[in-house]
Amino acid sequence: MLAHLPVLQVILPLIAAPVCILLRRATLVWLFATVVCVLTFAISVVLLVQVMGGEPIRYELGNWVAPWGIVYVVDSVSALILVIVSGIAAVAMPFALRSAASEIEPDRLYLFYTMYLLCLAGLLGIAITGDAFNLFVFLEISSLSSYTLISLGRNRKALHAAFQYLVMGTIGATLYLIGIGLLYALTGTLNMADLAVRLAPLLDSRITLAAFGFIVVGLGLKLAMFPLHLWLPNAYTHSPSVVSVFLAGTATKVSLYALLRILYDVFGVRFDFEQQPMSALFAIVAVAGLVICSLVAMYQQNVKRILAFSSVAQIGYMLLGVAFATAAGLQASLLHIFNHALLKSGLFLAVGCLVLRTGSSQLANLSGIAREMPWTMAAFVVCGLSLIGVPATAGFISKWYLVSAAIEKGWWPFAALIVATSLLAVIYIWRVIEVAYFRPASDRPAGSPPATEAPLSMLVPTWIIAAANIWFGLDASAPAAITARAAKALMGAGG
Amino acid sequence: MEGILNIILLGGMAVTAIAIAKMRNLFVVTMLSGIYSLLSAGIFVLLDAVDVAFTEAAVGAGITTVLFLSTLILVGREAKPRQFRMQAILPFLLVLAVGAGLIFASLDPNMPRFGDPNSPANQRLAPEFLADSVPQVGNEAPTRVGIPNIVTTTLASYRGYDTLGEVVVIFTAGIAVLILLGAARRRREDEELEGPETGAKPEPPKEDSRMADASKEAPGS
Amino acid sequence: MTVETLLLVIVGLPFAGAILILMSGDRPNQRETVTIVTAVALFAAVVSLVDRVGAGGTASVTVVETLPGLPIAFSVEPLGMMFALVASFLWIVTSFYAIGYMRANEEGHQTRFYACFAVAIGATMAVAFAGNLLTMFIAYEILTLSTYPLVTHHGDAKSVRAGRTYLGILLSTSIMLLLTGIIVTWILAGTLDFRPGGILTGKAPDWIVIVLLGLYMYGTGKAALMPIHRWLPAAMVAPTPVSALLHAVAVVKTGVFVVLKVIVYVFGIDLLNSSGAGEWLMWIATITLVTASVIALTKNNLKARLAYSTVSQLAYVVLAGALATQWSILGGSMHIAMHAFGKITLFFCAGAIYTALHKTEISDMRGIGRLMPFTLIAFLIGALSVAGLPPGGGTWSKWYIALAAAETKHLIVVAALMLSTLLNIAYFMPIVANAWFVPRAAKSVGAMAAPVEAGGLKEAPLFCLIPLCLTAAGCVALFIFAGEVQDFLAPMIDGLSTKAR
Amino acid sequence: MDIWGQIADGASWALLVAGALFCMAGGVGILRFPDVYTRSHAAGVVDTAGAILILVGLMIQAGLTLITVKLIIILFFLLFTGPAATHALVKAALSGGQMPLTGPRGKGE
Amino acid sequence: MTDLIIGLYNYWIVIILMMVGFYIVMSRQNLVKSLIGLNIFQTSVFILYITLGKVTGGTAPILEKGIKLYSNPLPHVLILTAIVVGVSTTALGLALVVRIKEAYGTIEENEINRMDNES
Amino acid sequence: MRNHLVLRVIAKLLIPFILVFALYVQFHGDYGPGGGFQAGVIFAVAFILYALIYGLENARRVMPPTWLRAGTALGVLIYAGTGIATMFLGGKFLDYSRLAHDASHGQHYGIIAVEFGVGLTVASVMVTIFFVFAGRQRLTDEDPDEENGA
Amino acid sequence: MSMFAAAIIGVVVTMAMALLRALMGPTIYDRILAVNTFGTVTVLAISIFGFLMGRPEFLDIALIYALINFAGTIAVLKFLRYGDLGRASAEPDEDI
Repeated sequence: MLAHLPVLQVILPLIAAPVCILLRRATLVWLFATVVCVLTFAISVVLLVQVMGGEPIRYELGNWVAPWGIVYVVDSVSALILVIVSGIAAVAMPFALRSAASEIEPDRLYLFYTMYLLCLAGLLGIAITGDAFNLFVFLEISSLSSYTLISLGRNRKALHAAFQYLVMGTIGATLYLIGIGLLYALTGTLNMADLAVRLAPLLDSRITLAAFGFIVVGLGLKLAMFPLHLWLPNAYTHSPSVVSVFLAGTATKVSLYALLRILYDVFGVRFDFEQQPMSALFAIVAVAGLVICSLVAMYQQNVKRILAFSSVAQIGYMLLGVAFATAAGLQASLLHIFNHALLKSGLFLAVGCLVLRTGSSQLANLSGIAREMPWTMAAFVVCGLSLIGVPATAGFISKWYLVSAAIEKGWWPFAALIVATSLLAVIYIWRVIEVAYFRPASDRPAGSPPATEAPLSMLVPTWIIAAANIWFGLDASAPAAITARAAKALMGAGG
Repeated sequence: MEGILNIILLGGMAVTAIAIAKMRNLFVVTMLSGIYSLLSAGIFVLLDAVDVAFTEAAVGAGITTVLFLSTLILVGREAKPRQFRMQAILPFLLVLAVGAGLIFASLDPNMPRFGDPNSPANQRLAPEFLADSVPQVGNEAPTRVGIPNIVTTTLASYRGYDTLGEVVVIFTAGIAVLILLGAARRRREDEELEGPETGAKPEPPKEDSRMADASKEAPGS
Repeated sequence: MTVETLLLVIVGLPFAGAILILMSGDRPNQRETVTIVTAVALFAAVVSLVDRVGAGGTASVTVVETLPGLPIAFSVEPLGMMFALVASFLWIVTSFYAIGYMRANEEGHQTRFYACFAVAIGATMAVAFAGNLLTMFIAYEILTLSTYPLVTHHGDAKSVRAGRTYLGILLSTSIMLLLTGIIVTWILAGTLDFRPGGILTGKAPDWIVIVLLGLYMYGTGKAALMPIHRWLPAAMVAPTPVSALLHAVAVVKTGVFVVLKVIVYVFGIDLLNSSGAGEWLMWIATITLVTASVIALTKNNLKARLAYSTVSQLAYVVLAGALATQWSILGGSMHIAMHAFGKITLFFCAGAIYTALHKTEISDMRGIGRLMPFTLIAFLIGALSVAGLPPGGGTWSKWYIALAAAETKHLIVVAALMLSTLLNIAYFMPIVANAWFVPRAAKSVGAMAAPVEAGGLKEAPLFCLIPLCLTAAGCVALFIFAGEVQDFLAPMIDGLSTKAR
Repeated sequence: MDIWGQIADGASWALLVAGALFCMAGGVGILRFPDVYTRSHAAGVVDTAGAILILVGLMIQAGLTLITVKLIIILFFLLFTGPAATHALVKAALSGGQMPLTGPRGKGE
Repeated sequence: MTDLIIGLYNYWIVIILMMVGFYIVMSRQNLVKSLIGLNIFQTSVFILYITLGKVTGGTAPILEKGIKLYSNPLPHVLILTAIVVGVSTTALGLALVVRIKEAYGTIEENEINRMDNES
Repeated sequence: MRNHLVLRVIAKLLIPFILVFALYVQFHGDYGPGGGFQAGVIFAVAFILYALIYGLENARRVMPPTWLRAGTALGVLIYAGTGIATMFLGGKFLDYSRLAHDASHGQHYGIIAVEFGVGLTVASVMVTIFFVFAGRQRLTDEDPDEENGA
Repeated sequence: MSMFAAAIIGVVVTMAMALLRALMGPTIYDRILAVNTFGTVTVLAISIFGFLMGRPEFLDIALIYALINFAGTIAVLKFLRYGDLGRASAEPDEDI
């Protein structure tokens, strides 16, 4: 069965989803889904270990040889993403038991878990596939399920946010499809490796350039690259807490991964950064996103919204690393994908606890909440510090690598900028901490019920993530080794 | 003959699309999009994509129209007129950018001409599919599926995994609609929660917090 | 227990204490017992470390390898040991004082206070024994964050604003400048370890060294070099024990400690001299120390005056580093200890006056010497020490710094030092003089007629009084036993330069 | 057989062309007639006469095969859909307030 | 020139359709119309793909004796999948529209935005 | 002319025929245009027609939503299950060649199974969606003040 | 030119005219009428096209068009008549 792990990775949640429909009982479904998520995580870890120990794993679906059939490729990059996605899914599941039950009607709960598994399967499928069109299919599975998951928020704004996301997401996917179509017109193939080979002599073609543009913009929409991020804040703000946790930790990262895959494995480094000014473009987009969204985040009144804008800003860091066009920069980006997944899902987990007990994520409702929910807020602080990039937290490691990469590249102003924008993060995270710790509970709007500490089933996942933030801040050798290898693999693949 | 039909039908599609853009009555728009679907299905037939035409007819003209009608009953038929705003410039520019990108690509000499049998797309993988002789891993001789309809073969076997994905997509859509609208009784939480701030209802506290009141401790006690 | 374990215990002890304090949150007596016990245990541990290692010994321990070549590690060297000794001793004293002060003034959030205090001390220990720049940076940031709740202790708008200034300046300078400097160092030198003689020699051109020095000096916001000294006066809103922590025990001392440590172990004084990087720093330090003294003179609020005095005194240490001779480093290192004792005495006195009489403005303090004789005597000793006059320990440290300035023929600096001493006298002595020799204004008598006790004394509680007497005695002791301190630091001074001797 | 084939071809020709002409005539009517009621007459021509003629023409070409069966079914569908739709539409138009241009108020067609 | 017009005719139409569809979506008016715009947008991509697979003189890729030249089946397969994705998206979008109408009382984008901003 | 009567009669005639046609498309998909997806849609159209003519309640009685839900899930499971089965037979996922001794036959069986899964899911989902939408209308209609959505 | 080509031209011209009417309106009813005719004509066109291409088994497509057209028309009519697709048209004295 070990040889089938790549496909089981995706198929397991995929099959589990319809089984959930048949099971129907919410608790039963939850239990089943949790087991599936944990198993999926276990598989991804095994895959990662296998990949780190040797060559990339290829799995031909239907046993058809690669350019004709669809092939799964697990290398260090995709294995890392798989671990992130399935790990966060697994951690969020226990959390969902109470959180989802409080935000979603009981008779829809089993459908919710079904959707969750589908979304997981879709994201995993994107991360593992070696076929450009198969990527589109799984992109759509994950997108459709995330639209639905987001729309389950109890505020009516969730519906509108989901609809906007649906429109933007579909446009993004369709633009991607156009790009792939143009590449297909040019080369007649869909397999990424084959595309790279056959595209190599055609890099000067305008079609290549147009396809490149469409794919970058299309995936840029999905990953909320700066001017294309408009769907994200609303979507993350109004969705149910668990969904925010899961999507914030994984969705944009998987899309970014897809973009990296295409950029490095299909077009190749030479095309991206020598023929095309991608460095400059990404740098501009990244910096603009970083600065503007950080500033906007400072003025939000809703914690989830603060975090959502911060997510867009953080994507700027990831793109900045890519913009350096060096292995070090890429490694920094990948590290930040990993670390940001940890810290942002941790933050959303903590907010989920707050929402469960106070019914709101408005700042005004959280005055002095730290006294009633000390553990939750402590986790929030840990993850918040990680977001800022305070040493001994995971976020610091990625900042460290980013700054090193910037300096190594000689882009001093960017190094300064990375550091300066961390300070903006200080401000918006600190606003929350200040309200929660240093304002009296009497500042809350009248009629707010008293809160108590979140239940263990939610605290434990939150603290697992918070502890992971510290652990990977203290001992980052494992992620550093994996990302170093992954970055080398990506850079090498393009020649 | 085919070329002429192709031109007429495609022209018809363009005209229909523009008309849809201008219409405000949603019912009419739905009807026109039905025509649009029929036209595109016609083109698919012309371009030898019978399976696609089959699907487009069934889905585009059939199911989608019925769905739109069902929706219109619930949301009303008339779209409100829009006065011109400066913001309307931005989408227009975006649209122009997308169009320009495609025109830019299309003018490349590498862009395969209509029906060109030697285009890369028709030379790379298609021959093996059409000859029904695609190699399998570890097999010396290519495996034959032996079904005449190559589209079915490709769909279900060579790229069977895509189709599994497709089934899952439609499954997802079904579940999604169930979640969104499949209520046994009418729910009112949307209406209830129209206030300025909403969210989940907090659970009532189960027990008094041990650390609830650290601030009131008396010093020196 | 091996030395390595002891080192870890020293760093870990305050954190463990903090957790225990949190756990005994609703039982004040137990909480404060825990604080005192931890403090005493910590001091004992540091002393035993000094005992074990001896003045010249070294030891190091790696906790975890964060990244390849970048461990979180602790090591022992004389400067750090001295700093740890001072800080851990003063923690005991401050704890007693805090118990008295906090109870007497009925402050809230006391559990948070003690816990954060313990964490801050733990971070200080970690800074003192940090084996490399990364570890030091992490500890530095923990210190910043753990003291934020202390600064905003009262939670009112004013203290929140002060807290924001505090956090904003310290975090932003440390992240923007210090971190950048560390990363640049890492890229240039390939290591972040502290090594005698520095790690940058021959690794970078002079202009980079100059820039780098700027990054470190201004990155270490806790050293309060002008113009980033704003946080220090702002933080005066906090309760007095916190001010003591900020000014004497941990925070600013950490700042200047980092400055010295970086100069000694990262740059090396040879590099500093050869590259000319010390030159501009010297001028800035000089300007800071004079300007801050002048500002101090204009303040009527006692704590504000003390705060600017601290800014000025810190500049001495930075100046000592900038002069970069063996004498100056010796003087600077000693000044850390000297100023710590002197300034903590002054703050304790200020707090005692506030506790007993609820006075904060200097102009209101006329004639209180009769009411609080012990406090005022302690104040006098502290002031003398800070000003650098016998019988205060500060005499020696200032002497060495001035000697170094003269040795390097910076006569203007020598003059500035003289001027500063005069200014010190000018802003401290009137307080003492007024308290003893000017009769109380009738208005203020009326205001405090009731609490005056039978014997005419109105001292602060014993918990406050004893610590301040102790520290005052410490000032005198340091004056007398300055030679021991010098011997203690000798190994470091010997290792300073490869050229000299 | 040959002669029958030619006759069949001839018949098909005639039927197909006639059907096409009917369709076009109906199309012209749909386009040119003044109001919805008159246009519905023209549409009826396409729906019935055009469809019947063309499909029968095709049936002759197909002979007695499955194809003819399918064609019959198609015809059946068209024949049912067209008039029913036209009828209902006219009713709806009437109740929707559309006045016929001339003549008395009719009951649909 | 004729080559550019006739040889690429399908692409031109595809581009027009794409722009029209995209414009309908981007002008953010009625939600139902947005969905129809999305449909048009997607259909244009379908035509692009299918055009790529057409071989002049070829016939539908259903093997039959005596026929040599077939069109390329691969784009057909891809587009079948894409159509399904399209209809799924439409169904989900319509369900959302219905819910939005129930919650907001309108399906005009600008009115909804206004209501969102008010609360 | 009572059209509804005519409609009902015709529908009664037509619907079985449509179902047969759907089956034809389903299993003739190997030889002509069509396949699981198209067949599923036609199947769904038959039920939609039934619902349109006989009303939603009756249609629900004929095809209970629970069955539909099960059908949706089963279709996917059949598809994926075929793949899993090939895995247990020693092949890779979806390697139908393992389903019979002869690769070609195996492929054929596999495709039939898989297409059946597609058809089942598509038909169930399409009918479900229509039922849900149409059902929503009834709920709304009974509550006239919902019209303004307040 | 074969007879199929001749027929298909006529049919396509009709399609164009119906399309024009559908676009021009002016009333909803005109459009529905045109759409309906358009559907019918498309079915015819596809049927003929199968013969034209020599592969009349594609008639399946025409068949499904007709079927869909039928169902679609009923849906539209119910929409216009009742504004409700789920209602049974069984009430007495009702005609469609």
